[in-house]
Amino acid sequence: MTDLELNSGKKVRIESVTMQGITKRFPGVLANDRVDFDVKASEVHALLGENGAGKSTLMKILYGLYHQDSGEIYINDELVKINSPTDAINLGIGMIHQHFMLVPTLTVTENVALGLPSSRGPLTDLDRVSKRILELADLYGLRIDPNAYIWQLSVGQQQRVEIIKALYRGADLLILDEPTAVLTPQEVDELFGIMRQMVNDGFGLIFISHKLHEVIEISHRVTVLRNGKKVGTRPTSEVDKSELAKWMVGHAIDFITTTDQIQCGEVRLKLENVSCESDRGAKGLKDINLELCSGEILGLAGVSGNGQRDLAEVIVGLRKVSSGKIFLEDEDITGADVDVLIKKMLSYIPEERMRDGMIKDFTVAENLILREHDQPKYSDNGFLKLKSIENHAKELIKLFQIKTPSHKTMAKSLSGGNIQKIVLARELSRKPRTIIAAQPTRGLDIGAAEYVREQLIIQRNNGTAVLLISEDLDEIFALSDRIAVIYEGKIMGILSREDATKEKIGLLMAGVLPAEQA
Amino acid sequence: MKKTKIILIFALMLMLIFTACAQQTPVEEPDVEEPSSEEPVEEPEEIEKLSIAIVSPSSINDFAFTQSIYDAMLALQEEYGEDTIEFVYSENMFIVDDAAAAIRDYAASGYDLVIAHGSQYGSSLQEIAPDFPEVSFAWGTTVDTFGQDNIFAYEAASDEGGYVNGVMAAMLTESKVIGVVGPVETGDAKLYVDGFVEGVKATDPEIEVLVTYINNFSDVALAAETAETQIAAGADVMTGTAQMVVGAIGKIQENGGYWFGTQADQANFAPDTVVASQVYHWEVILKEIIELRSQGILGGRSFVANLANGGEVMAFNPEIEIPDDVKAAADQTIAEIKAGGVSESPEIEPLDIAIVSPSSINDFAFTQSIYDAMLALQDEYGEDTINFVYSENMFIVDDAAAAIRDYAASGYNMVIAHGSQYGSSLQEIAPDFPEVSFAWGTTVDTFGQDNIYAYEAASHEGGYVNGVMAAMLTESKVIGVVGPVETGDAKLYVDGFVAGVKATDPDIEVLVTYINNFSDVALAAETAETQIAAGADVMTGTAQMVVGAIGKIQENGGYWFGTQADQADFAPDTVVASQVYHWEVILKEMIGLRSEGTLGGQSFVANLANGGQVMAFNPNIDIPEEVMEAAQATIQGIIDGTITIELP
Amino acid sequence: MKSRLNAILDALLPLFATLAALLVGAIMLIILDVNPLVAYGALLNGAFGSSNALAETLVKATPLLLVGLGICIAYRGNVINIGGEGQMIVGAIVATWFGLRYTNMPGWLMITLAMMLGALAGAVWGGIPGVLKAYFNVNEILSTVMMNAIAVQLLNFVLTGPMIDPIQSEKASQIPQTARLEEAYRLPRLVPTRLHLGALIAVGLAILVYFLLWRTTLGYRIRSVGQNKFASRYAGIKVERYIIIALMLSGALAGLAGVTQVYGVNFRMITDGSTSGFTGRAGYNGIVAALFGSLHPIITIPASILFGALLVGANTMQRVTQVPSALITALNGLVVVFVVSSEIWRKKRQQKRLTIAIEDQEFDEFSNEIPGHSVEEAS
Amino acid sequence: MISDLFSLTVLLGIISSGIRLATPYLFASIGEAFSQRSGVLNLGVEGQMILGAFTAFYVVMNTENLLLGVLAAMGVGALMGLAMGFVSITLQAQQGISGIGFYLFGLGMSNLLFQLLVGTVETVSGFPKVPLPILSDIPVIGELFFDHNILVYLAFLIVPIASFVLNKTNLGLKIRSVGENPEAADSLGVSVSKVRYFTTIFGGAMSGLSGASLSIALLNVFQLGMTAGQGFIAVALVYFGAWRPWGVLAGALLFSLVNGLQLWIQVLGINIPSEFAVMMPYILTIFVLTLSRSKYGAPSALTKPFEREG
Repeated sequence: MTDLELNSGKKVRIESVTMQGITKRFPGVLANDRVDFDVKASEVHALLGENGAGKSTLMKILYGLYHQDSGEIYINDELVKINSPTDAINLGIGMIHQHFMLVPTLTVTENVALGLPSSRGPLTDLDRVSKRILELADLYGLRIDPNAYIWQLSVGQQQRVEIIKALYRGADLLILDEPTAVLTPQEVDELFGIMRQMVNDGFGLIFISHKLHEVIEISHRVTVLRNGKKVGTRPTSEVDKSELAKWMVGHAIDFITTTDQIQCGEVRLKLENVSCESDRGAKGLKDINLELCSGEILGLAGVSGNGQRDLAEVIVGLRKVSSGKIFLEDEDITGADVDVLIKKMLSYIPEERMRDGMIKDFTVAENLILREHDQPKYSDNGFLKLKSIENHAKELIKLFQIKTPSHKTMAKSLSGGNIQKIVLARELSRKPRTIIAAQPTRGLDIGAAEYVREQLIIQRNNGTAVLLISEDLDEIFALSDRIAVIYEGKIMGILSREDATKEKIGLLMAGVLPAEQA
Repeated sequence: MKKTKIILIFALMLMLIFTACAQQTPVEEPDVEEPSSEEPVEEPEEIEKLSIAIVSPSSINDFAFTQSIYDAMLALQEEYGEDTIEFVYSENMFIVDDAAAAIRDYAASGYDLVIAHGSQYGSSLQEIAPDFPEVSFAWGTTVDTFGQDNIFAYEAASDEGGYVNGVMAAMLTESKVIGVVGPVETGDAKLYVDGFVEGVKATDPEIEVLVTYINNFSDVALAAETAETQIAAGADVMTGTAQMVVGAIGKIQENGGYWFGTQADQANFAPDTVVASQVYHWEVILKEIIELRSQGILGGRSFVANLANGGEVMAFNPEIEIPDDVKAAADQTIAEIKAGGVSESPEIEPLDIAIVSPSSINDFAFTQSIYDAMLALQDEYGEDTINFVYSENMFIVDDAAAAIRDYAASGYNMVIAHGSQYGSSLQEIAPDFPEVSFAWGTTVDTFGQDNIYAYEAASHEGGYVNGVMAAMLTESKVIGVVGPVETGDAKLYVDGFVAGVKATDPDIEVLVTYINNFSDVALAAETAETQIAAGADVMTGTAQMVVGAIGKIQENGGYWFGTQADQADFAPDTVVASQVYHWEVILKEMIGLRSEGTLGGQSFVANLANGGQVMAFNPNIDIPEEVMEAAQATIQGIIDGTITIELP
Repeated sequence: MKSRLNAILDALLPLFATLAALLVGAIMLIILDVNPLVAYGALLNGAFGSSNALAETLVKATPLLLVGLGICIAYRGNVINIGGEGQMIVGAIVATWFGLRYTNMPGWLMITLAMMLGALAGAVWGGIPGVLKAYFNVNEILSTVMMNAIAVQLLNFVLTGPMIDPIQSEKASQIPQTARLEEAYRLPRLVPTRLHLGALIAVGLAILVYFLLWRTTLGYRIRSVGQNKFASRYAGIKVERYIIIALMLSGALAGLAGVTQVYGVNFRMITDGSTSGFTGRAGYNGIVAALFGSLHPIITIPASILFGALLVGANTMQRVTQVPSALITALNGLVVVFVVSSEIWRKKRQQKRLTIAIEDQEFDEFSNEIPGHSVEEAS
Repeated sequence: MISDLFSLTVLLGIISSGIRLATPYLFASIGEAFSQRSGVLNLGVEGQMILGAFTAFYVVMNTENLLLGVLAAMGVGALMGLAMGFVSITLQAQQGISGIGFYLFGLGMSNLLFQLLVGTVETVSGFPKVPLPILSDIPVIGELFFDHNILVYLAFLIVPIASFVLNKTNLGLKIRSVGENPEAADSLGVSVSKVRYFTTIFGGAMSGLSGASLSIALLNVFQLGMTAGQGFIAVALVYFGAWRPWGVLAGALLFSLVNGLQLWIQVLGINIPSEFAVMMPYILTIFVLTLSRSKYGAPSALTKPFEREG
């Protein structure tokens, strides 16, 4: 048996991987239904599909984290059995998970060395590992400090650690599970550069995404999954965006943008020379001055980790201001508590919704009143009004099309997209006067993302002030009336949409001021 | 060794349970409850003709074990007639395999009853008996019928005759040294010797009893040699068991001493030497067996030959003139044994006593003291009279209350609440059970209720004595005290101790540390270390965690004074003296009152004067004479009231 | 129908686990030469065999339930309160002091005030670890363990000194106990046994705690803080405050348990120098009872009774069979281990039911929304 | 009187008390630190300790072989650890509570076996003091630090070893990662349950050793319930030490030194009620931790069972 040879550690370079008729059933859910998929050396094969389409499941089977109920996997046309990640690693398969599989309290080197035999027997050989990391980093342009702790790294850097981990283990087939979902445009470009170089070196890459333009940009072939079934496989050169979208969603989609220009109203939110400290060595904010008017969407562009999060938190009262003043509707709210600001109809869609925006072990209904649970509408002298909470939930479930068995279901048992919908439904349904929306479409599939954008535009048209923090420049350009750029905690400039070009914004995001641009 | 045994027994028990489960289901157990001796059989009843076979390990005229069964057969024949009782025997069957073959052979050839007269034959019998369901087997000397309904078991309470012999021997010896020659320390022989020794000691504890087991049943020369040795060591009266003792009898005869026999009447052998013999009359047992058989019961019961049922008889040698007082004592002892107790204690009704106590019965301290007292009571009155149960580790007052109530409700005559914290509960419970006596310790409060006794120990008295001795023994003039929580009995003892020290030498520094914990042995040890570092060379302490402290003072070569239990066993080279509680003294008073109809309402104090507290001096330690004298003087002073203890 | 059966099976799970543990215990009993049937018969009889036995079981269950309710609250707030023993003690000390200090009050008034004071004292004792955790990041397991040790020394101190029964202080033996509360101050008995009003109060509080946790904003916030600190802060909840409140409520209920032990059972405080002499280990056993009850205040009621029955019955068993009490302790340990271990079956089945429920729902929706498979053919 | 506290004798006395008292804590806490670093909270330390103490005592009493006693105690502790591991890793039971169960079981069993097999309190000859050559001749310090029995040295030696294992070996790397992010470790082929089984078994063995250090090295005696809650303190010290061996050492020494101090306070007759003296180590431990504001958090996956989905 050749698979014996493969499993016994005799490394064969992967020329092709073929998955045939893969079926995987979870209790009650058919996650993969007779899916065929293959990838060859020196190509990027994109796996496209909406959330819950079965992309990740299929790849976890390939990586040995799940076991298929039926179906076979062949490497170089030989049948293999992959029972665990160890098997996959030994076969030369590496996986970059959507949620990084890194131990935050360990260094880069330690994370890479974890689980590997050491040349020094029971002792770690971290020096050797870190030397090799630097070699690999050099080879593929993955700049990284081997001695840094993971928690000190940006998301993009963490992803590089993940790639290095796979490369270090001698992977020549790499599965990238939604690698761009958490990256800035620049980081995406960098990643694509790395991917291209790897393809040139003979790697096979599986690129999972639901972002059409990225798929078109990077992949050689694309396979679309929907509802656990394969819709089809095509060479990327033969398909276009709208066709793929139709495959994915099952019906055609119109991409929306704001076209009309609405007159700015009164100033809803004003920041005067606001500075703050940040967590764990990040930069914080320095002398931010910003005005947000009613009836406008102010897009805040910037590379991840340049203070966007701190800015949002300072405004909504989650972070202390070290100097400067913040006014909401002309009232000084510097240092005000979160609950006070909630009552002033300030809505906040946090960036990390799973962590900050909802409570997994609460029911859908309870999550839908998270920020308003003590408002008279839902509570009366400290007692919850269960009936009106229930009605509220039922209403929003219908309105925002949240897929849940009932309002009493625990949020944790819903899919990621639906959990996001709960947060959005809660924040947008309360007729806010000001909205801070941090990466509101991140992690959503096309349909849902368009829906959210639509909602933001409706809010703006109704006179709400919207601060849209996004690292997706397309989104910024599609929605914003004005665009501000943040870099290292400072506002580099604010441009109207007419004046803004991707080039100008891009340079500001890189920290280059207009004066220098010339 | 003992512990390994227990483990083995556990394993065995498990196996036994499984085998028992496997076997017991089909077999109907014969009803053992039926009284086996409804009436003494005077007139032999008419029975069917019976053929009996005996298999026994030694010779029928061994003057001992085998002869006893042979004689019994002759007696039976005499009673029922030779026509009715027909018997054969295989003697000297010391090889168990041969004996098994013999037993099987007899059974197969139609004998009605096969007597396997040797405890070593048991396992053979267990195999053979089921094959011959029509045949009765009898196995001696043991009590085990293997649950088979065609095996009878029989044994002798040879300790009874041994005791009688012992009493007489004690009175006859002039040298105060008695010799005993035994074969192997087991079974019937051990039982006899132990009973003998007990009888001697009960009569005169000063007498030295030399017991030698020669680990052999037949080496007459060795038995003779043993007797010589004992005689040389001063023995003038001797006894012994098994067939080889004839050698010993010869020697004591040569030396003009006395011999006490067992198993067979040995007077014929040495008429001028053998004073009395315990003789087995197995025919008493065999008659019962025969009768049962005639009723169709083939086995499944066990019998004990003893003085009361005539299976054992004391045969006094008429050739020897036994002094009247000796004879009288012997008769009295026999009568007492027959009546069911050798004790001189007053007759009391059987009592069910329950103890509830806060720590474990082997805590080496407070709870153990009451448990030991109960054992002493049982020893004295007999287990039939004093039946006791206990609930230990009742540190939760509430649980203790439940236990007390439960015992009272389930018919116990006396419930002892051995913990001062139980008082409050007792006060509530007692009125609900006016027929039950309660005892509450350690306190003096009966709550004015007439069914509560209160008892406490004047532990400051022993503390004071310890203190006096400690003050005299310390060289560094620093004494350490480790206490648990500053309250109750512990506080009383410590205060008494300090008073004793100060009364002897006011300059001595006494370091008292309460660690506020009853179980932290390590902290007690560390406290001791600290006090030793601060100069203490003599220490005391109370409660169970002090074992840690004792270890430390021992390491440092100092002295320790104990309380609550005799701690000398624990550190023989360190513990000078211990104050020991003898609650049985108090309990006996209560029991006595109860038998007179007084159920409570009195309080008692165990103290040095009434023997409820005893100072146990460690014989292993050479206590300087002046210290010993001071201690005795102090005890005397406390008892007669010339010393009063000033407590803070 | 099926879901009800499932619910019943879930509720009986601890019972099955207990039986399994007793089965292991049977082997030990056999080794000790005790007939397990006789022993367990005695256990059952001791726990439920008569009205008195039943009453004892309920008396035992009362502090377990009260402490357990506190554990339910603390656990929902994601704080682990191992300090029930200490909180019971200080609650009882304060309430007892009050009851002895002020005489000639109407009974109901004194009982009410004493309970409030005891609860308050427990709340303070629980609040200290709360403050330390919320503002100084001191782990509450460490601080509550330490607070227990401090409380017991406090108990030893007051019962041998300031609060000792005046009668005792004059005697040489000096039993460390307070004077008895006057007759009028005692919790009324429900039936002619030791069963007192405290049991009813505890059940009432269980319902109250249920309402508190799921029907009030306070409960909502405690649960929110317990589940997700970040989201709670985002929801405008002052996380530190609710950590403290959760521990204080937990402490208050434990304090109350201490009060009922004094006012309902013993009418005075007595110590043997360790925590458990007064509390009867209820501070620890309450945690077990709460977990038997899946940290749900209502289910904690039968769970406390089950555990109380086990403790009471086991004592009876020891009395009847005369096995060493150490066996009982070991047996209790086995029961606890078996019951927590059995939880996995409940979890597994719940998971299964949940996914089935979602599947049904989702497939219905999908079949409505998705227009056939035409696209697939297009490729 | 208080000035007496600052004399050399007292100072030395406190330090030597501290060293001895810390010994059992060190063993048990280091073991517990390992199991907590891998994500398993074992509250059954007390039960493992006392059963270990009994086992060591019983074996030494019968065989007089000290090494065998130590090994047997560790074996029994390891067995308890294995059971704890099975319950909390394989059956995913609530760790805190199953720990309490194992505590009760250990307490009961040790008591039961003691009653059946030994019956009364006895001493054994345990590990003798081994003065270290040369070092023990140093005045003052020599006696203080280099004249103890071998288990005391071992307890202190184990701290750097444990620190080294955690930080410098593959095993340590696995333990740390499994306790922080078991999913990540799993994805790299590290068996989460194997690592956790290892640490709980190791932790149990160390608790057993801790018990042995009491019964055959420091005290040479077994008495019912003799661990007296030390197992729980040992768990608390792990939190104090922020899951780091050196931190555990600091906690154990602090607690034990203050305990030694309070004993001296009583011995010197400084006039405070003994109850308050006994409280001191507890209060001070909380106090120090309050002021020090540890920057380290608990292992993220502590008490959380791991199960790969699907």
